[in-house]
Amino acid sequence: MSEKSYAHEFKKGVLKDNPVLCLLLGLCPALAVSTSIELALGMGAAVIFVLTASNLIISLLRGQIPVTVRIPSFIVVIATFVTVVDMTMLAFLPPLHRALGIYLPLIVVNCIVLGRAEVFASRNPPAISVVDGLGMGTGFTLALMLIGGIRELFGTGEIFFMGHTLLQVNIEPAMLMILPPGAFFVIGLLLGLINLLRDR
Amino acid sequence: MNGEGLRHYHRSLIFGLVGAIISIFLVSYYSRAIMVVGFGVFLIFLGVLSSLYVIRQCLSSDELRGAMGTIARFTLIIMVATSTLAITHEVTEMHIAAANELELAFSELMPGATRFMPVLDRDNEVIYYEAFDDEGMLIGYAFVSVKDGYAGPIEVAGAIDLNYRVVAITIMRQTETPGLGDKITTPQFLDQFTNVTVEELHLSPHGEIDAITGATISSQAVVDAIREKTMEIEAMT
Amino acid sequence: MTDGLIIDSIIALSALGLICSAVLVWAAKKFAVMTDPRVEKVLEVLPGTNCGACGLPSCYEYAEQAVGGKAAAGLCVLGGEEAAEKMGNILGVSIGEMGRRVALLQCNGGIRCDDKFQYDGVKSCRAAALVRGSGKACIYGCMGYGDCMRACPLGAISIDKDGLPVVDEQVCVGCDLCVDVCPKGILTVISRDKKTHVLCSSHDKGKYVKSICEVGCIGCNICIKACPSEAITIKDNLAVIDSELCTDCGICVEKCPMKCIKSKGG
Amino acid sequence: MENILAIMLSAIFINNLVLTKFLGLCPLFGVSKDTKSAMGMSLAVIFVMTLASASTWLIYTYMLTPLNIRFLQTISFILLIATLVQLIELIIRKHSPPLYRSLGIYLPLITTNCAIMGAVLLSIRGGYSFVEGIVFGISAGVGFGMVLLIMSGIRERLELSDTPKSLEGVPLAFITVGILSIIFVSFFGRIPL
Repeated sequence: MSEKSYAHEFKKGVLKDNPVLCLLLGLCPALAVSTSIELALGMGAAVIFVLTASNLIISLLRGQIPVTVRIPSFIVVIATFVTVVDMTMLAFLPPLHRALGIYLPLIVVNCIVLGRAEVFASRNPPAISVVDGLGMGTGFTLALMLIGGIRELFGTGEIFFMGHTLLQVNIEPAMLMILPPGAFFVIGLLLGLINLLRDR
Repeated sequence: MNGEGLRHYHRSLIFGLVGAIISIFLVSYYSRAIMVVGFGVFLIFLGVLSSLYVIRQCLSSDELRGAMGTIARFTLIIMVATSTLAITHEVTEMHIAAANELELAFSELMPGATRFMPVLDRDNEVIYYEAFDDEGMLIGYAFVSVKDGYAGPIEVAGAIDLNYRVVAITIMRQTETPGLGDKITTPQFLDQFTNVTVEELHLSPHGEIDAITGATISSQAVVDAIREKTMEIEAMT
Repeated sequence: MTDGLIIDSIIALSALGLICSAVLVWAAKKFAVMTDPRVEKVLEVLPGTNCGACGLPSCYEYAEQAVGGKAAAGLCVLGGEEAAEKMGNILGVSIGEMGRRVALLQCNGGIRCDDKFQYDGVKSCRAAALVRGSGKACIYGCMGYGDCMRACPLGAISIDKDGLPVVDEQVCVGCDLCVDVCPKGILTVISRDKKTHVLCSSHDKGKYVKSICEVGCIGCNICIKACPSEAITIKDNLAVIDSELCTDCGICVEKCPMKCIKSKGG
Repeated sequence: MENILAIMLSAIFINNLVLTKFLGLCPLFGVSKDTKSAMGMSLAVIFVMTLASASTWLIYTYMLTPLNIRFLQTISFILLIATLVQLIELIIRKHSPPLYRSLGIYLPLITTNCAIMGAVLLSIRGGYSFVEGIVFGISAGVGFGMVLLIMSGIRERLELSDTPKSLEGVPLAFITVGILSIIFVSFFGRIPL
């Protein structure tokens, strides 16, 4: 493994192969939870923690993990951190926990987390894996907040963040945006836009 | 056993023992009963050996080493994972308990209600709970309201039916002066509120509730807490 | 501290883990299936998340097809370049520098071939082939609607101003995905070191070919007489070069009146 | 009996796992290129979902609740599902290669499939009994398979139509799924459009 600079790894995670927008992974939570920026941030923070921690542990253990039970042991490590996040959030941030609902435990089956564990963490030294986890996690969170912002702005006419209104747009709020169909449209058009920019 | 198999065997055994000691330490830090824990871990290793005996038939000896190594390491990873989870559970349990304590209080206030669905405001804070019976019919509303009494905040839990009559109330937390203000927790005071409408929710002579002699501030706080919340719910539903 | 709870949870879950791993180890042994060792090696390199981004349902499937030569090596999106490189080394097909095989279009017509009728149906070779072709007079020739361009996962093919697909030899790894897509079957994958090719696949009579296309092979046998190593034969009005005999001397290229035998530079 | 029917209808149509709960999107976009692979995928999902809901229900009621260690729910369920999928894949690969050819290759895809874990969590949180859990598993799988087949049919036709260059492929698939979910949500549910 050539000694990749940490900045390169981080930037790669956020820009080049941004999990949600370029690799099209981890879509399940991305659509379901991105109804508002605050929720998207909550989900993103959880994913960053789980992704970084599991990358660290898996790359520490990469020698010891037996081959026949490779996927189950990765999943056990990831599930541990997800449950830790689940419990701490239930204890200290009950409203966020209530809002995230079943999508919090679903981070375990999120394609990014297991994907990065397999592709990167189980083959690289811990330091790089942590940076990669951070990069991918931030990329995921930023993409989620972008989608969340668009949906919240059009869905409710204003962006409400941590108790005060950031942006007020007096359009007639389109309920559709908050409901599932809106999420699909927003992501579809966003991907189209990215393809357009990339071709230019 | 050939050299390589032996070394492999020893390596996984040592790795297993070291890990077991770590998890025993982790767990015993929290529970004094070292003996119980030791016995538990011993049981698991017995399990490892017995299940390997079952697989013995279709595995040649050095594959057995590999299999035992795999199973030992996998079970060990799980053991360490579960101990961390169990400990986080202990740490976070006190806070979680607070949440379902509320649930219990409500079910005492409204015996008919089996399910309480929170109604959230914009940033997911609970305003009040809708109470449903077992057929899923809405039978009333429950809420928690905090008002400053004489010596500190009084946390009141209340339940009202569909036409906003008080079904019952109870005091969750209060720090009023013992013997005087804390009489608001007595049934004599609390039962006055049963099926009282919003308009009558004042201290006599203006309303139905007789204040506790010498603790008018605490009584007023409880009455205000219930009345304001009921009016708020009435406005919202 | 309800230590009873901790012990219970540890014993319960360890028991579950124990059973799962024991079953898996036993099953891995009992149901072992002989597979090509290279598939296992390729599987090691792939992320194993079976995300389906390469168009194939699972990494195992992709590994099998890659080893069988049916899928190109660089398709794994999640794995990125490192996976592609490593796969290349395992399969002997290198991605970066020149692979051993590359795609070749056996038609040079494009705008040089006259149109017989005006076709404005769906602009895709597959759809046009269902009807009768793209209105070009020559039914064997390339229609230039770019199905091969879209099929190429590495973007090695682009349509030039003459309306013909051009293969970028640096990028192409010879995975022959484009060959399967072309309804006229005029895209073939050949080894890189062969230089001289007949860029026409028309089996029509010479007189007809001459009337509709400036660069079609009219089966005039000049190249056969000119070729010192008798590598060229005429099969059904079309000149065919036998790659074993051909020494890339280039004489046929000058002699061909229609200029439809080309020798690739480099 | 009518409760079973209600569960079945709601799982397939009203709150269909894919369109209203966003579960199982990665395979939906990965595999729905053609109807043959979509068919294989949906059969595999239905099969595994039924087994998963049955086994997780057993673990939940006979191991987690009596010891009241319900906080281990996530880890034990996913461990069980991963082992189950790997086991089934090994068995099918050994005993019937033809079936493995058509169905088995999608099985490993299912471990990281949010739909399975989602369906299991939903049926546990819904408090279903053993039989209701299995019915929910089957109908959720059928719902997923149905959407997958519809999608693959549409996407095959999309290949032939000329679409704006930048929207080619997956972005257009998203928009089609968006339209599909409007149909499902508004036709069966009550969407205040």
